Amino acid sequence: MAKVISNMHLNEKVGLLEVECDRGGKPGQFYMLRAWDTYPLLPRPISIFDCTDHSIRFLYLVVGEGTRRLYQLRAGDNLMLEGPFGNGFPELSGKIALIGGGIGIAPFYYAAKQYENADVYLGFSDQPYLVEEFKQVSSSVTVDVGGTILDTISFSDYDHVIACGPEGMLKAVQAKQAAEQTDANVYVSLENKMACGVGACLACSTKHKTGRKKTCTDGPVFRAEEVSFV
Amino acid sequence: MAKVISNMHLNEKVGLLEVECDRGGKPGQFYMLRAWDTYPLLPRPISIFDCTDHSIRFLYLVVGEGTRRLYQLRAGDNLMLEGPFGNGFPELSGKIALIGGGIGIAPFYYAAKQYENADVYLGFSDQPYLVEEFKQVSSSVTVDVGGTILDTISFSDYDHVIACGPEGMLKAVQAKQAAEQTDANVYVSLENKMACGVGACLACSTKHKTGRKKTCTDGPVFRAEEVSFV
Amino acid sequence: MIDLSCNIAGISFKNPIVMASGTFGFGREYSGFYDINKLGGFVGKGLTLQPKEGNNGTRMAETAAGMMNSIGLENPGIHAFLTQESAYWQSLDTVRIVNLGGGTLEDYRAGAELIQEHEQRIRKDTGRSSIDMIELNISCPNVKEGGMAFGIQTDAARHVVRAVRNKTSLPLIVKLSPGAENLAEMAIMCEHEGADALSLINTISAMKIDIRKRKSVFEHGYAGLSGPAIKPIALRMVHQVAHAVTLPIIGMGGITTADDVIEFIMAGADAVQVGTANFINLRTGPDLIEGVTAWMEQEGVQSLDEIRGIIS
Amino acid sequence: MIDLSCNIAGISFKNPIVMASGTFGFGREYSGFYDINKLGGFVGKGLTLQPKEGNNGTRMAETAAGMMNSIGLENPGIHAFLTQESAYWQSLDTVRIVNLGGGTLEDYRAGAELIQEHEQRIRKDTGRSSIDMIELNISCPNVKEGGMAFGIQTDAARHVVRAVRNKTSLPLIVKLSPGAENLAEMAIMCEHEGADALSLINTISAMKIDIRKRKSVFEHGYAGLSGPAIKPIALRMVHQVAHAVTLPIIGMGGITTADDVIEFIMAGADAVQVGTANFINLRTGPDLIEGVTAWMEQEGVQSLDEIRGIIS
Ligand SMILES: Cc1cc2nc3c(=O)[nH]c(=O)nc-3n(C[C@H](O)[C@H](O)[C@H](O)COP(=O)(O)OP(=O)(O)OC[C@H]3O[C@@H](n4cnc5c(N)ncnc54)[C@H](O)[C@@H]3O)c2cc1C
Ligand SMILES: Cc1cc2nc3c(=O)[nH]c(=O)nc-3n(C[C@H](O)[C@H](O)[C@H](O)COP(=O)(O)OP(=O)(O)OC[C@H]3O[C@@H](n4cnc5c(N)ncnc54)[C@H](O)[C@@H]3O)c2cc1C
Ligand SMILES: Cc1cc2nc3c(=O)[nH]c(=O)nc-3n(C[C@H](O)[C@H](O)[C@H](O)COP(=O)(O)O)c2cc1C
Ligand SMILES: Cc1cc2nc3c(=O)[nH]c(=O)nc-3n(C[C@H](O)[C@H](O)[C@H](O)COP(=O)(O)O)c2cc1C
Ligand code: FES
Ligand code: FES
Repeated sequence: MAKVISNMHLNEKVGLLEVECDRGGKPGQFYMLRAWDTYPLLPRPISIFDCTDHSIRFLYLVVGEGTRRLYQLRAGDNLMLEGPFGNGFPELSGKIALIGGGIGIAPFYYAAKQYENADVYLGFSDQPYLVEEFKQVSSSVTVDVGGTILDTISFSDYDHVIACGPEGMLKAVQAKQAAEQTDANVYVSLENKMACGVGACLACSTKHKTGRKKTCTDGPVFRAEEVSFV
Repeated sequence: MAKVISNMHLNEKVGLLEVECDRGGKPGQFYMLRAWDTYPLLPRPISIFDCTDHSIRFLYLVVGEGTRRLYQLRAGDNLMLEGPFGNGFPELSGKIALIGGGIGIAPFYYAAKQYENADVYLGFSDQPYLVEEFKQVSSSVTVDVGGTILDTISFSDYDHVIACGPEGMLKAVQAKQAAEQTDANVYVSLENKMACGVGACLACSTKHKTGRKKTCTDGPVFRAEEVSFV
Repeated sequence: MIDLSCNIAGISFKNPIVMASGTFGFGREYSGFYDINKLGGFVGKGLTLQPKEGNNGTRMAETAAGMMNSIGLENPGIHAFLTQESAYWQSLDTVRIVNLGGGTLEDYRAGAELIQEHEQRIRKDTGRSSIDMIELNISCPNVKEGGMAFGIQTDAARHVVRAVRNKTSLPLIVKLSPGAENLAEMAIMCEHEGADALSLINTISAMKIDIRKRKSVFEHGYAGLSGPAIKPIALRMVHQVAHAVTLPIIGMGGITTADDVIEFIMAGADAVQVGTANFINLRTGPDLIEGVTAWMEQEGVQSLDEIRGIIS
Repeated sequence: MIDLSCNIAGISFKNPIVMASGTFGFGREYSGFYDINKLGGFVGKGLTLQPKEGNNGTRMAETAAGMMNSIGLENPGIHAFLTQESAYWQSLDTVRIVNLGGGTLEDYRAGAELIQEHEQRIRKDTGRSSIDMIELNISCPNVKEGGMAFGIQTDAARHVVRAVRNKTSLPLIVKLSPGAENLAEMAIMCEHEGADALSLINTISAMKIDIRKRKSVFEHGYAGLSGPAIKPIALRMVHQVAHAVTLPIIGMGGITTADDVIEFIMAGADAVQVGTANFINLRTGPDLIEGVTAWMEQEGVQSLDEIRGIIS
């Protein structure tokens, strides 16, 4: 059980939830959240947006029943929290690009705070949010609204590229990596439906070029070239 | 949809809910309440405690999931409300005894307001509540805590007796009626599990000496001598 | 123009929303809340030749996203029904379906005969019908006398379907039980025996124990499970049966939203029935009609034929 | 002193809480969260002779109070399992059960043989066991190759049970499918063929349609339903089977609370398995053990024998 510290509504669909929790985690890791009794049945995986010694923040987009309930939380409410789960982003040095599409920007605030030299690219379909906050953790924040954020980036300018966003965007990242024939290490963070979150159920298992991988424990962060998108 | 005006917690298990509603009703009638999306599945039958042209009050005891959710409602929340349902108490004149056991006191506040000459008997298992309010609508309010309220009453002193409470109490009422060989008309208000509330499903059908009756539409108020308790 | 209508066994329905047997009384019960003539149709409470008191004890209990019932076919008997409800049913402008249950083969046969004679006479005398179709319930799991056995084994069911088919000229829907040993085989048998349509599923046999009393909650041990909990199972069975026969199918089991209706139609149902959802929201009938219409508008679907059975 | 232990086919369980196949990995996955040696036991992910990639596309979807899965028996194959997990399983102090699946009779037979040989050798070499029991899964609804057929018809199942029984000296649990045409008959057959215990139910075949895409959500059309939604059905089936045979029974299907466990025991189960609830709360195992203990204390029940099968 964890207590809600605050739940800020950034717009009608996006919220930033802060909860009491001292379990921390690495950038790119996620928690399983449950803010309801019986419906929906399962907890929901949400990335760490930011964390301190005694609190974690989650940035979420309302897409269905579970996230709708997150949106309704008020300060003082309780929720169940398990984690941190997943491999998280690798420790990297050199020049890094962090590319978030839509709610896929969520893990990159904490990441930008930790990497020394990371440029942040944020792609929004309409109203952008949290841009000022991102500017406080990265000296280079590029925002695109309604276009394709990928077009503004050359992977070859970077040693490492990490992308998170809708599957279409991640496919485009893979294609771009191939097209640019870049030396940059390109990573993607996947979002598969999960049940257990701990590697026990194989609900999140997906095809990779080296065989099947579990997104929850082998990932969610993978080398882009290894993923087999269908 | 109806809006919650207030929800007063009388103790840790009992609440008094006031909602906006102009559908009114007679004493002894009930509404089907639903203050949740999907769980529990069905609405819950709750008697009219009191009503005005634009609001209804419900007195409820928390016994399970549905009533627990009623308890959590806050002013401004929405709930679904269908009714009024059921026959309600008959129109009576003469001397009337209204006997409530536990949460069975709920329908008698509104009833005492409407009957000219009604004595109210309230049986509580521990802490009594709302006694002062009852005194404002009846000149004779007898309270029993932890005992058997029935023992303090002689049915023969009345033209009409109406009882509502746990099944054990209603059986005792029936037995007392027979034992006293009284001329008083004795009524009981039954609480059967209900699904539809409108006479369509037969979930609430119970044996009476004159055949099966639906508690939701033929009742919930019946002549005591006609009920076949099992 | 969006067209919600459908035709099953020569009977035309304004829309595919039909209220399920046992959850809609004989229609009257909901007529105070909305105009039930808006519905595609409704099925009356299950009837038997003799009046039935039904089961004692607890008749209803909730489960996770479902409910169990053990009404035990309480009903006034066919004769009383025909006497009391005929005039009301005649006054209605929606498809009126009688649900016929029974304990023995002879009950079923005699019941069908009674309905047939009554309907023939009334049509002759008044020029108007009171009953459009018969739904044969071979699957009520609550009756001790053997009602269940008919729904389980194809050969046992065959006798009932044949007997009733021989006694009625009304379009005959056979209502299948999810407890059938072999559902596809059962459906094919019904087709062979001259059923005009199939409906499914009836409730699923289930159990609940009161651990405090150390007793089954229901008098007969088991009771029938319905509601959203069973929807994925019902949908699978409708899909299976739709692929086994060419008969029209009325699908049901847990339908509560317009999306649920569309799922059943896509799985191959011609129309749907709605039971437990009436208890969740007594205006479910008109809400679903509105919801399906809205979905069709939004998706540019003119007729449900465009999506019916689209799932291979 | 409250005694939670039970004995099934000569194997003693500390308590009746066993984690179900496919929901508990090979045990390791939950060992970081609590001491899994507290459990009565656990069943590993279903194994087949050859490694299996499992199904493509969506593998999981939620339903009202339930979930559907179509994992398709992804597993490393029996050989890899034995190589990789034996040492870990040997180190555990809880009942370790292998779940054996298969596409053909020959797969089952060869799989059972492989396990038998390995276990014999390891016991001889180290003096310690790694596997306590085999649970034979004749009922996985997700495998196209025929895994389902075995679970449905008694005669088809008989061959598998017999083949595996002949190849193993480990206690043999047969896991029944809710899709069996005749569950009681299936159970009796297993008893005749020398099974040591029965477990039930596996997931129920179900369907979900993505109405926007106009496609089944799952690659193979149907998928298996589990979770609280199916509990009343599972409980009824456990009760039915407990009355058909004298074999010990491990009941499952939707168990999430201690009260659920008690219901299954009262219906006749010797122990229970818990699947989907692990996903709802990953500490469900210890929570249930605590909950059942608390219930027994409160009710003055010293041993579960006092209430086992108390429902007639
Ligand atoms: C590792 C990981 C990290 C994530 N981080 C975030 C984050 O920081 N912020 C955020 O807003 N979202 C994040 N998501 C996506 C988020 O989990 C889903 O949007 C959410 O589960 C949807 O639940 P729902 O009940 O609102 O929607 P519904 O559509 O009602 O959910 C139905 C089912 O689909 C699953 N589901 C639906 N969409 C997704 C999805 N995109 N990914 C995984 N499962 C899904 C749900 O878990 C549920 O089982 C993350 C997903 C993963 C796997
Ligand atoms: C005509 C009528 C009037 C009522 N008036 C009041 C009232 O004014 N105040 C009040 O507190 N209670 C009243 N009750 C009882 C109230 O309906 C139940 O306490 C309530 O339904 C319990 O729901 P739950 O989810 O909290 O409990 P649960 O025990 O979780 O309910 C489980 C199931 O049992 C049913 N149920 C449980 N207890 C009862 C009961 N005593 N009567 C009917 N169904 C029950 C529920 O509807 C539900 O289906 C009335 C009941 C009836 C029939
Ligand atoms: C209270 C109740 C009574 C029922 N009575 C009958 C009946 O008399 N005859 C019948 O064929 N089906 C009966 N049924 C089954 C329903 O018609 C329907 O097949 C089943 O409930 C599944 O649909 P649902 O999930 O929409 O309720 C009854 C169901 C309920 C809940
Ligand atoms: C994700 C998942 C995977 C499963 N895999 C297997 C399996 O490999 N072998 C098996 O016999 N049962 C398998 N099952 C069935 C469960 O063991 C159990 O029988 C079923 O889920 C019902 O129990 P529950 O409602 O507690 O989950 C699986 C269930 C789930 C949810
Ligand atoms: S979510 Fe269960 S294995 Fe990944
Ligand atoms: S509750 Fe349905 S008939 Fe009374």
